[in-house]
This record gives sequence, structure tokens and C-alpha cells, in this order.
Amino acid sequence: MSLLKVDHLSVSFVTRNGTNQAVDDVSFAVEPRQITAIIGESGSGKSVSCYAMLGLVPSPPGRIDGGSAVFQGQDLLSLSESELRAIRGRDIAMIFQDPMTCLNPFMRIGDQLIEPLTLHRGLDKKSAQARATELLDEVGIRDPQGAMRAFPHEFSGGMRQRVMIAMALINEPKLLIADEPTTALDVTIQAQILKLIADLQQKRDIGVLLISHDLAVVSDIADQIVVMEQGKVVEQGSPQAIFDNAQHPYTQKLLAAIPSGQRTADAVAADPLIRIHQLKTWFTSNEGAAPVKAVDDVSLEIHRGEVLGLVGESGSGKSTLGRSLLRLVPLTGGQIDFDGTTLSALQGKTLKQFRHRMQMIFQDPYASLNPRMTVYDTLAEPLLLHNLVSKGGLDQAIRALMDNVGLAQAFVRKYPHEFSGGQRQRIAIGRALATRPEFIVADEPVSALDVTIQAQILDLLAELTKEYGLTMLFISHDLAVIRQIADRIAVMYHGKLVEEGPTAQVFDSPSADYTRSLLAAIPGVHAA
Amino acid sequence: MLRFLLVRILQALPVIFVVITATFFLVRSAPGGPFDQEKVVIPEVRAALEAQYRLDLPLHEQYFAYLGDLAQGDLGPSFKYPGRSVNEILFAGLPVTAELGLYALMIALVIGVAAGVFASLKPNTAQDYIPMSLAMIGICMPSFLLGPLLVLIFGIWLDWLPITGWGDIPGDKILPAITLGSAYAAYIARLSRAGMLEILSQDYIRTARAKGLPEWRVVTQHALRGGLIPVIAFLGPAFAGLLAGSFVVETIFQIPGLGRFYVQAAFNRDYTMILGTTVFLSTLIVFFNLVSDVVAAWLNPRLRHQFRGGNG
Amino acid sequence: MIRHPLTQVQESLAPPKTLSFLATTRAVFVCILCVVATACGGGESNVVSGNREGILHYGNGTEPQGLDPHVVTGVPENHIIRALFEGLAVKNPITLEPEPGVAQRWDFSDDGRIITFYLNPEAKWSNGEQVTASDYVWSWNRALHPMTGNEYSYMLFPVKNAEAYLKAEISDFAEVGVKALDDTTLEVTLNEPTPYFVQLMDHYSTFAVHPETLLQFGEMTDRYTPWTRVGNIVSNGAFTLSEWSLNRRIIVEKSAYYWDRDNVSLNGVVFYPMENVVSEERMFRVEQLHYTQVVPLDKIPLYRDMPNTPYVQSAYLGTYYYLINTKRPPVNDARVRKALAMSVDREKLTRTVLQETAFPAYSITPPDTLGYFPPKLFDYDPQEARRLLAEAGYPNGEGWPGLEILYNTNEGHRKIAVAIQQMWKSELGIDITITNQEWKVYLDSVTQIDFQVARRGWIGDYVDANNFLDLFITDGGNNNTNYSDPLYDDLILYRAPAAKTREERYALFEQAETMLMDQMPIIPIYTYTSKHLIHPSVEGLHSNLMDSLNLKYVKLIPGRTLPEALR
Amino acid sequence: MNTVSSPAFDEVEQGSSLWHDAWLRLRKNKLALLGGAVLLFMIVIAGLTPWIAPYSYESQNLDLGASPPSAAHWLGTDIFGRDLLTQVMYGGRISLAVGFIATAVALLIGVTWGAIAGYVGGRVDAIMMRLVDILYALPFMIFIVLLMVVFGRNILLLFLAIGAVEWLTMARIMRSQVQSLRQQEFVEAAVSVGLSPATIIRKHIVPNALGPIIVYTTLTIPSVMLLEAFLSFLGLGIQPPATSWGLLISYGAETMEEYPWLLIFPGCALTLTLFSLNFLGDGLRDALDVRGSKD
Repeated sequence: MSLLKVDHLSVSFVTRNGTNQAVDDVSFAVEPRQITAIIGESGSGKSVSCYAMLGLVPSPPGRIDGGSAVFQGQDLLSLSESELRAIRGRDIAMIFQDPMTCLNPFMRIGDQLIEPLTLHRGLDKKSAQARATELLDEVGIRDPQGAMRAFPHEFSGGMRQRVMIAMALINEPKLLIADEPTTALDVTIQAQILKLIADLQQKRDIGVLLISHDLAVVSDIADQIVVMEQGKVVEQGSPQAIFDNAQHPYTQKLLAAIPSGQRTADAVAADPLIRIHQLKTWFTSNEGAAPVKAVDDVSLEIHRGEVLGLVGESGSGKSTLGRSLLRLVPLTGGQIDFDGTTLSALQGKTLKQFRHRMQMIFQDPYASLNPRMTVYDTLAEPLLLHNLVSKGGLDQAIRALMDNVGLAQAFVRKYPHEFSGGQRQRIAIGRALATRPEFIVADEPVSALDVTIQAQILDLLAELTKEYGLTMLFISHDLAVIRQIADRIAVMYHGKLVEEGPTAQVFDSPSADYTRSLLAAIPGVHAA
Repeated sequence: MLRFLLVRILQALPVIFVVITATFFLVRSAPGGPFDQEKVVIPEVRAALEAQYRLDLPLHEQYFAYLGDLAQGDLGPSFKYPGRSVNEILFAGLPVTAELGLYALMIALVIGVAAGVFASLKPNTAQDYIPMSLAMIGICMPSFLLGPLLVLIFGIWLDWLPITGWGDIPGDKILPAITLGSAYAAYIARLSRAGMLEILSQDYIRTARAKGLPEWRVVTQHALRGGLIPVIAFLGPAFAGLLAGSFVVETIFQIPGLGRFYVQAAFNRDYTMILGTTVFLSTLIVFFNLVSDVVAAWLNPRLRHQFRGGNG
Repeated sequence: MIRHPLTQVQESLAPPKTLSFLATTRAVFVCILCVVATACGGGESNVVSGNREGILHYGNGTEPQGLDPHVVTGVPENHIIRALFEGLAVKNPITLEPEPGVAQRWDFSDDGRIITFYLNPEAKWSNGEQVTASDYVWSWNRALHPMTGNEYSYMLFPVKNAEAYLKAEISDFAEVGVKALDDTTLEVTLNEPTPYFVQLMDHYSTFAVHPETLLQFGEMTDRYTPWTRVGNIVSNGAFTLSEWSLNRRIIVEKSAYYWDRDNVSLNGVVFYPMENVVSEERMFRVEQLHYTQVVPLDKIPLYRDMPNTPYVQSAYLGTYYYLINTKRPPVNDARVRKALAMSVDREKLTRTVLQETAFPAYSITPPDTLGYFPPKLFDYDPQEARRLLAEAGYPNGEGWPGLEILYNTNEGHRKIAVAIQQMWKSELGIDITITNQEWKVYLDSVTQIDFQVARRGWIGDYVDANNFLDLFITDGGNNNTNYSDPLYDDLILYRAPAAKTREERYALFEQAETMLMDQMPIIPIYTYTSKHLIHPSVEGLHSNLMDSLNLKYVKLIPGRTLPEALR
Repeated sequence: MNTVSSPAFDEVEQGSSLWHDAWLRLRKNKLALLGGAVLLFMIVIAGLTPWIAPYSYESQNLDLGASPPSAAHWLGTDIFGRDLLTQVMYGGRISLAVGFIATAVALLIGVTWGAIAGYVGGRVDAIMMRLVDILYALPFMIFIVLLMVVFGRNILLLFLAIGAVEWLTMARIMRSQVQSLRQQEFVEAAVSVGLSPATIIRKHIVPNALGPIIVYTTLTIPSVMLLEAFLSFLGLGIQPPATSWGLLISYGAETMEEYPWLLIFPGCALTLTLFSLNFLGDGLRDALDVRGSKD
């Protein structure tokens, strides 16, 4: 008998401007001692269905229209608030996406951990604390005693997620629901957390319902996969069945969007456009403590016409390096030579004029466009500033740019908040290309987008670099994406360059150990 | 902890010094002296008076003499009340103003926080609109209008409460405290509502609910502490406002507090009294700002490391 | 609450009863207050307890500056000091004629220049010691000493060399005309014969203080020593100081050492500082006060129409007038000044704006000042005023350069200034601006004579026309009008004091008054009245021209209550 | 938002700017609209007062004195027999003028000060904001009382004194706005395009900071009007012959027992205006809350 049986569940949201059907007639089951994964893009209703079952969706806007969710013989949807509460935290536990904000910053970790115990089990404080310390050790926290008294802000993202897992398991629940547990973490840490969840599931014999948007991540550990789109379940099956012969077109589209394949490095003359010599960019925090060495003595060459992939985890200094090249942050030491001009020495007016030769594309499509300016103004600004085009020819140039980046010309008068994430990134790319730059820095341009949109943008970038003969520095933490687009790869760790070489050579025979650990952590490598 | 306090106090000293110097010379530049009377004073007598109070010395000497006395905590004799020193008058008036301020603040905190939290539990419903519109009345009705109205309704028409004096007749503290406290109850209500809404939308509240905690525990254990930090940060500057408000309330209700002394001293050109009150009030304001900053910072564990002698 | 036609107005403005929501919150609020009110209502009122224990509860205006007779100025201080101390002579509460005080009797030398006071051997300090003539010599030295800075020192200027000593022209106090022949005889030598000098002995700046007590706390001339504190102070009046809490109250008890203690019926007095006129009247109505210092102008009509009303109004030795700067055009022309004076309808002004609490004034000295009646030399005559104005070159207002009335920020002055501005505009067609200045700034402007027309009030220091007429001698301290007439100076300074009989003296004063009104450097407007609310149970508080308070004669009759209308 | 005109594009869909969205949201908020309407009504009345006032400002009728509301005088008369409705209208002119002008002064100083401190950052920012903290600690009420007493009470000084008190909070809000915007990527993009700091502030930072500034301004006006009324109550604000609601209330409070309408009507006028301003302010805050329009 399955641990959790969901039949014909439908949930809708009643807001001021009409009701929208978030979950429409969804049915799936979670077998005991198995990991069931729900896959879907943002807005597919995957989280809403789980939250609705547990009564975590606030009732005024949200409304459960029908269906049932049977757990251990009880239909969760028909339980009263107090009965549902008794199950939450004891038999069904949850862990959430962003560990940084999921722990109460004002309470010590120990106090937050023992709460479910003292509440549901009625244990006294002392034994609850002992139990909690054991669990912290089990989830791999080094100094459990110290951790009990510490505050959340003293822990890293990964450590906090481990605490969340300990908090979930403290009452020996039967079912663990994990909502995108690793999305906000770095690749290496992501692998460790997934492995921890899998091990605990085996050891403790619990059912796990894993919600994610990344098929690759899920393929490694899931026993069952449910694919959702626009509030409906489009396909269910084992990972093998899904990967080998996906029936539904949407599933096929998801599979195709997983970055794969390797860029065949066509012979590119080693003609360096940019030479970086012992570049240092340090940030001094004002309390006079030791400076943060974001970029520490990096020397590198970027050849004309190539796409250099820059890989590293968060805090490795990769985006600081990108911004330093464009002189967006003050340099501490070293030189940058851009096609003969020592860029690092340029100041004031000359620097400003030089800027049209190098542009940047940013990560967050929502923040990189001025919300108060129309598409027309955003594109017109760089063109007029560097008077690359006469007043009359402006419209013509803007229309051409929009075509290049695949935007319908009719939207020229619209504002950024009226576009989707993908469309906004296209506008940002259009702005970057407006001044016909030779060199582009793309700082994680696709990591904030859905998988399917991600693929389209990557193709667009590849196409544009060829068409305009651009040189691009492509910064990302996702090796699979880098592998698909980059000619050469450079790996950064704690502000230093640990490896550099053609893509094939770095993937097949990495020289630095750190690169090896990065490669091992790439999800979904086994299934591909 | 000490290091943090020391730094803040050192920063506060120049502020008070600036206040003293500015007031000292500002007051002296006002036309008319402390000894002018309707019946003109004979020049010789005026000279004798000024000699007694060292007003005949050149201005800078007076200034340094005053600073010398101030160092020993002596605020000098009052011109208007020859038999008394400014210290004495201030300490006669201080307990009254402090008591009035305290009652007003208590009313403001109790009513304000209760209304704010109550409203934040069900935003944009009747339970939210009623307390908030009452709070709006508190803000829009200035104390010098609310006071007389309360006197008119409860003092004269219904004749339930005494309307003047402080402490002589039982119950004469109720109306002044309500008048002074109502505006602050309104501000605190709005602040605590906004603070609570902000916290209730945080992820860790959802975690708390996921742990199966009943709603009242979620609010008291998790939301309240974070939600009320803006209220505590508001208390420092609110104190300065309370002092200003006490000017009016003390005038309406005949309360012998500091506020009234200050306004009279300004009219009588009682230099030492003005200076004494100014120094006294600004020190209190700086002190309360410091206290509210420290408490607000201490409440937030992320900032608490500043006190454990961490690296600043 | 006052049962009066006004009540139906209050009903109509009472809070609306219809809104259900409002009604519910109001009900909740009301019952909370009921609980509170019952807990604190009731308790015996001051008047009832006062009448039983012989304690008078007295509203005393502002907080007194201090109790040192040679340092303070102002009315609230006067009342308390006269309860604690007593001068050589005391004013009769009704006739204001001098009566024996510390001095049993006194006699004049035939040329009137020497007065000998015979002190009452029974007159004692509150520590039992006898009040001696040398105490007076020591005290007058302190009052006149250049270092003390006594603002009322000019009260003793009639004494020989007193003024010279104050201005440090002479340094030996022995040269000043006051000698203690023995413990009980004090001989005072004057510059000129001064008929009103004995009256001055009732002014507190001439009172004696206990030398040993003062020297215990500091130098003779120190202004701010704590000798006047409870427990330190030694006084010779009918009462002694028993409590002084700042801004709360001052309590005096009947003295066991006062020479005339058998005639003092009160056991004590409590003085309350009442800043706010409105709340003083409300305290009176709830019987917390026997006596109020002032009465709110707007309540007077209500009290006046009340049967056996507690409202007492009587003439007060003071005149309210406008100073004119006789050097500033257009008021440098006497005809213009006269035109302005004649076009003020004083009857209407006192009836409406001042609610009949003042009498029109046509001269500087108030009528019936110890029998002296000033001549009435002009009247309200708009035609004559317009003729004079035209004659002066401004026919019904053409070419009028404008005129500014200056007053200190006060509700009463504003009403009068606005009213007069209106009268001059409608009667003479001239434009008037009124500006107010904060009190001290205003005093500064008046002393620098930096104005065209300015408000002024003068309250008599002693009951004698000289106190008003000597204001306008050339370069007089209080002559802020630039008016100067040698004939006038001679009349006031020399010929009047030398007059043998009172009738001859008053005739000379009339002549001076006429000269003054002929030049019209000031525009008299009204004479003051004293206004108080006195509880029916208080007897012996007679009102007099000086509104002076003689607590000695006051008696409290228990059992009497306020009229029903005030209940 | 200086959109460059361009006829070349054919059927172009007209985008709805954030301002347009904000206006739609505001329109749905009934209370805010009511507040706006009442405020407009007050401003129009104040503006037209000299022409529509039932009686001339100075005309007094001493014999009448203070009379309750009657047909001739809708709101009754004051102790001079002057029509109270006229007094309240003229008082409204001054009170509203003080409210708007002093706020403008505070806005001007505060926005420029905050923008500079926020954008330049570093040492300059530290010094500028330290000064603001010091001024915050000063007992401003005391200084205003002194200023008024020392330098007399002309209206000009009153505007400056009140403006000087209010700009501090404005500076702080502007600074935090500019600082957060400066880290936004579209500002970094503007820098990388090569725009000068001045253009960046003008075209990118200020338009996005306007939301909170407008909200705070609508909430400053009532607090400024309260301050003026407070000063007039103490006898330090507006001086006769001019009048303001604060002054009328203080006169009314003196004789409230006999003539309660002298207190109640000016009090209602002031409270009503403050209500409408606060409701409008709250409505604007919800409408302009940029966070809301993210998804």
C-alpha cells in the first residue's frame, strides 16, 4: 500500500484579477522506502500541490477545489487544522529551497531543533537536546555541541541545509518532502546533500518526495519521476523509462534542453585580444580586517574570436575577474592589455570612449534593465551616446537589433516588467551588442532562467558570437553549460587560476584535483 | 560591550558641546535682557545686577566661566528665581516630566503593540482596518487639540476626571498621559504592524508552521521578536518627541514639568535656565538614542558580535 | 456645570449617538472611565476643610521668584512677603491711610523734613528677638547698597543722600538720613518734605530683615543665598513660612511672636501658583480655592448676572495708555495726537471688548487717588478730531503716511489694538498697522523709544498722583515719549512737594495734568479694575485701590457655599 | 522617461509604464481617492478664499462678540465678532502653504544631500551622514523655540526652521534608496555603456527613487502642518494679523467652555486635512511599492 496516494487534486488561487488554476486534476503516489521526484518548470504547480496537501497554502487566496491525498489511511484534505498540525512535523517533514532564510535568525540552532520534539513528543528539554546533538552529528555537522548554541548566520548555506535535514528527521517522520533542496547550493555541496538524503532514506526506511526543476539532478537518486507542466501531470515512470523513451513532447523538450555535447574547437589562431598580467582586485572591509582577495595574481590570455569559459564556485572571484576586465571595479594591481592598449591605465574620458569596445551581459534579467525605460530607450541609449548612428537611422538600427536577438518589433514600446525572463535577457543582449563591441563578458547569463529557455539563449549567444566575430568570456558555475559553449576553459578557486586549456583536454584529463572534484559533482553524468 | 558604548559616548560629546555653544551665543543675541521690567530699571541697579551674574564680563570670558561651572555639574543660578539654582529647579521639574513621559510611553507601547500585532494577523480585513483607522486618528489629532477636547468632554461636560494639576487630586494623571501617549500609540501601532507583516512573510515562519507549531506559538515564539525591533529602534527618537509634546500637555493641564520651564525661560531671557534645560534635555535625548540603538542591535544576533568585543 | 442658555448649544454639539460602531466603542470607553472615576472622585474640598481649620486657599498667579524683600519685584511675591514681614507702617485695608505697624507712632519735624518713628517694643522676630531700630538701619543699607541691585531702591530716594549712596557717589552709609537713636526710635531725614513718605513704609523694599540670619548664609549684598528657605527664614509678620514646594504651593502658618497676634483670626494660608487663568477659575468652581487672582474675561458676564455672585470688581490704581513718540512724523504734530485721542470711543471699547471691567480714562492719574480727581480735558468727538486732522494736513486721511501700533504678545492687548485700529480707520479714514513683539523685545523697543505708538500700563507704587505725573519729567526713566517741558518739571519736582496743604498740592497737580493733556504725549484709554472671585465664606478681604492684601483682618465662616448656579 | 518619438514603427502595442500600473492600483484604493479628493477640495477653497470668503478678513462686529453658528455666520463668530468661516479659510491658506513649502524645502535639501551621500559613498558619505546623525540628536524643538523667540516670527523663518527639521529623514531615505539602486545591475550596465555619473543619477537613479520619495513627501506634509500648528499654539508660530489653524485652535482652547465651536471647527478642518493627507500617503505607498510588481 503506497505511503501517500494523491488522486485528482486540484487547487486554484482567487486573486483580485481573476482565479487561476494552479493544480489541475493531479494524481501520483509515493511508495515507502522509495524516492519519488516531481519535475517541472516554475509555475508548473509542483510545489503548490505538496503545500496544499499539508495546509501550508494560506486559505484566502488559495482554495482546494477537489481530490484526495491519502496518507496512512487518512485523507489529509479532510482533516481539521489541529489534526493536520499533529501530522506535520511528526509523520511528514519538509525541507525548503533557500537555506539562508529558512532558519529563524533570532533563535539559537539548538532551540529551533528541539521544538518539534518538545511539542509532539512532549520530551523534556535535556533529552531533546541530546537527541538533537546526535542528529546533527548524523547529518555531518563537525562540532554538534558548538552548533547547538550557535546562531544561523554563523553557518554556510550547505551547513544550514544539513541542519534543516536534521530538524526534519528529528521526529522520525514516515515521509520527507524536499522542495528544491539543492538549487541554491554550489555544485560540489549539491552533490554531498543529495547523497546525504539518499543515504538517510535508505538507513531510515522513509519515503521521500523530491521536487526539482533539474532533470539531471533528479536522475541520479530518484526511483520514480513525475513530470508536471502548467498544473497537469504529463508523464510518470522510472528514470530509465523517462530517459530512454519519453512519450510526452514536453518531457522530450526537457531532455533536449539538458546541456550536452562538446564544442568542437575549430582551429583558432592563437592571436590574443586580451592579455591579463598578475591582475589583483582586493576589497578592504572598513573594520581594518584583512582585505578580501577576490582576484589574486591572475595571468590569462583571451584569444580573438574564441569563447573562454570561466568556471568556479560562488566566492571563487570569477565575476570579480569579469568586472575587473571591464573596469567596473577598482583594480588593486597588475595590467590588462586590450588589443595593444593598456586598458588598466585608462582614466576618465579616454576610458569612457574605450568602453564601447567591451560590453557585459548580467545574470538577473529582472535587475539588469531599468524598469522605468522602454525597450526603445534602453537600446537607443548606447547608440546615441557613442553616436554610432545618426538621428534618422536610429529606428532602423533598433529594428535590426531586435531582429538579431529574436524580439518582435511590436514590443518596442513596452517596459521590462511586461516581458518574461528569457525575453528580458534578449533585450540585455541587444543592448550589449548595440555598440558593436569586440569583447563581451557574460556573467552567468542563463543560470536564472528555466531549463528550456536556457537552451534557446545559449544557442542565440553561440550564433551571435559567430555572426559578429565576437570574443566572449562566459562565466558560469555549471560545467555542463560551459562544456556546450566554450572553446577553452579556465577554472578559478579562491581567487586563483588553477587550470586552463581546451574544453576537451580539461574534461578528459583534468590536471588540477579541484577540477576533478568539480567534474565528479556534475549531476546526471551517469545517465547520459 | 564597553568598547561599543565608549565609542558612542565619545561621538555624543561633540554633539552636546555644539549644542551648548550654539545655545549660549544664540540666547545672548536675543534683544532684551533678563532684567528688563515694565518699570524701567535704574542704570546703576542694572549694572549691579549684571555684575552679580557675571554678565558684565566680556562674552568669551562668560562662556569659559560657564563651561567651568558646567564641568562641576553646576548649571548656575536662575535669574528669574533668585533664591534657586537651575539644578534645583530642573530636578524639581524632572520627576514630573519623566513620570508623564513614562505613563505616556506605557500607554503608547501597550495599546500600540497590541493593536499592531492584532492587525497584522489578518491583513486587509476588518480586524486590520479598525485598529489602523483608530491609529490614524491618533496621528491626525495633535496633542494640543486632543487635550482640550478631552478636557471639554471628560472634564467639563461629564465631569469625571480632574483637568489640572499633577498628583494633588487622584486621577489627574489620566488625561495628560492619554493626550501625550495617543500620538505615539498610533505610530507604534503602524510600526509594529509593518514589522510583523514583514517577518510573517519570511521563509522561517513557513518552516515553523511546517513543524506543526500552533499559530499563537508561531507568532509569539518566532515572529514577535523580529517584528518589534523597529518599534524599539523608534523609542529613542520618540523620547525627543515626548519632550516636545510635554511642552504643550504641561501648558494645557497645568503640570509643573520641565517643558513649561523651558518655554517660560526662553520668554524671560533666563540665560542659565535656558542653557541648563537645553544641556539637560539634549543629554537625555543622546542617552536615549544610544540606549534604543544598543537594545535594537543587541536583539539582532547578527549584530550582537559587536558587543562581545569582536573586531568592531 | 453652569446651568445657562449655553447648555442647549453644548447638547447640540455633544457626540453623535446614531452610529452603532461609534456607540459600541464609546460604551466600552465610558465604562472603563467610570471605574477609574469612582476610584478617585469624592474627598473633601479645600474650601470645606479650610473653613474648618482656618486655612485660606489663595490663588496667587505665577510662581513667586523668591521671598527676599530687597531682591524680588512683582505682585505674587508682594502678597507672600506682606504675610511674612511687616513694615514700619501698614495701610488700612479700606481707606489705605497709614496705620501703626512695627512703629507704634511717628511724628514730623515742623519743616516736615525729619520723621521719627517710635518702634513697638512688643514687635518681635519669629525667633523671639526684638525688632530694633538698628535692624532697619542695617536693612536700608542693604536695600540701598550699590552691590545688591534692588530694583525698588528708588522707594527710599526721598531719604537724604539715599540716591547718592545707591549710585556710589558717596560710600559711607552714615551720611544717609537714617539713624537709630536707641533700640526703639528711628530718625529719618528727608531731602524734601514728602507727605506720602509714611505710605512708602508699607512697600516691602523698605521692610527690615534679620541681619544675623542673612550673615549666616553669606554677604549682606548676596542675592541668591538660601536664607529665605523653610527653616532658615526669620520674619516679623503675622505668619511664618512652613512649606515651599516649587510650582506646587507655599504654606504660611500663624506666627506665635507677632505683636498683634490676638487680632489675627486665620491659622494659615496656602498660596497656589496658577499659570493658567482658565484652570484657576475651574479650581474655584469645584471649591478648591477661596480666592482667585484674576477672572477669565469671557466668563465675567456670566458671573455678573448671577444672584449673590462671588465676583468682586473694584477700581485699581492703574492706567492703560498709548505712548506716542513725539519726534516721529506724523505724530510729531500735537493736533494729530489730539485727533487720535478724540476718535477713540472709550465707552464702546470698555463695554464690548473689556466686558465693562474697566473705566474710560481721560487723564494719566486715576480718579479719586486719595481725594485727587484729575480734570477731564477732552471727550470722544469724531468731528473735532477730523477737523484737527484736516488742519494738520491730512483731510479725511489723504496723504496719511501710515501709523504703527506696537504691543507685546498678549490676548488682551491684541483685542484693544484691533478695536482701536478699526475705530481710527472708520472715523478718520487713516490706515493703521498693528505689530506685536515678544515681551522682552517689546520692552527693549520701548526703552529705545523705537516706535510710533506703543501700549503701556502703569500701576501706582503708592496712592499719590505724584507717582503718575512724575513719569513725564524730562528724561524720566519711564518717560518714553521724548516729551519735555521745563515748566512741567519745575511744577512736579519743586513746587508741588513744597505745597503746604493737600488742596494746594492737588491744585498744582491739576495744572500739570492740563499741561500734559494739552501736548497729549500719551493717549489715556482706560483705568484698571481689580477682578477676583471670592468664596462667600471669606470675610474681611476688602477690595481697595491698591488691591493690597491684609491677611490680618480675614475671617473664614464655615457652612457657606457657592451660589446654586455654580453647583 | 524622455522617449524619443519614432513614427517608423507600424502597429506598436502601447506598453503600460510602472507609473500607469501604479495609477491603476491607486484608483482601486477608495480611501486614498477620498483623501485625495478632500485634499484637492481644501486646496481649491484655500486658493479661492480672497474671492469666495463670506466676509472680509478684518470686518469685526464688537457688539456681536462670540456667537454660536447661525444663518448669517455658518460657523459662528470669534470674540471680535469676526466670521469664523472666513478665519478658518484664511487659516487654511497659511497652514497648507506652510505644509507644502516647508516640505518642498525639506525635499530639496534632503534629496540632494541623500543622493550625493548615497552615490559617492566612502568617506564623503560617512562625513555627511555623521552630520545628519548629530543633527538628529539635537533637541530641535528647543532650537525652533529659540529661533522664533530670538529672531521674531516672520513666516519666512518659520518655513526654513521647519524645513530644516524635516530634511534629515528625507536625506536618510534618499541615501538608502540610492545605495540600493547603485548595486543594481542596470546601473552597472549604464556605467559599462560609458554614461557619466551625472547622467546615470538623472536618468537611472532618480526616476527609480521617486516612488519612496513621493510617498514620504505626502507623509511629511501633515507632520509639518502639525509642527506649525504646535508652534502657533505656543505663541511662537504664525502671528496676528495672519492666522493659521494652529492659532485658531489655541484661541479656541482658551474659551472652549463658553464657546466650544471656536475650538471644534478649526480642529475639524485641521484633522480632516491631516486624515486625507495620511490616507493619500498610505495609498501611494501601496501603489508605488515596486517590490509588488516583480513577478
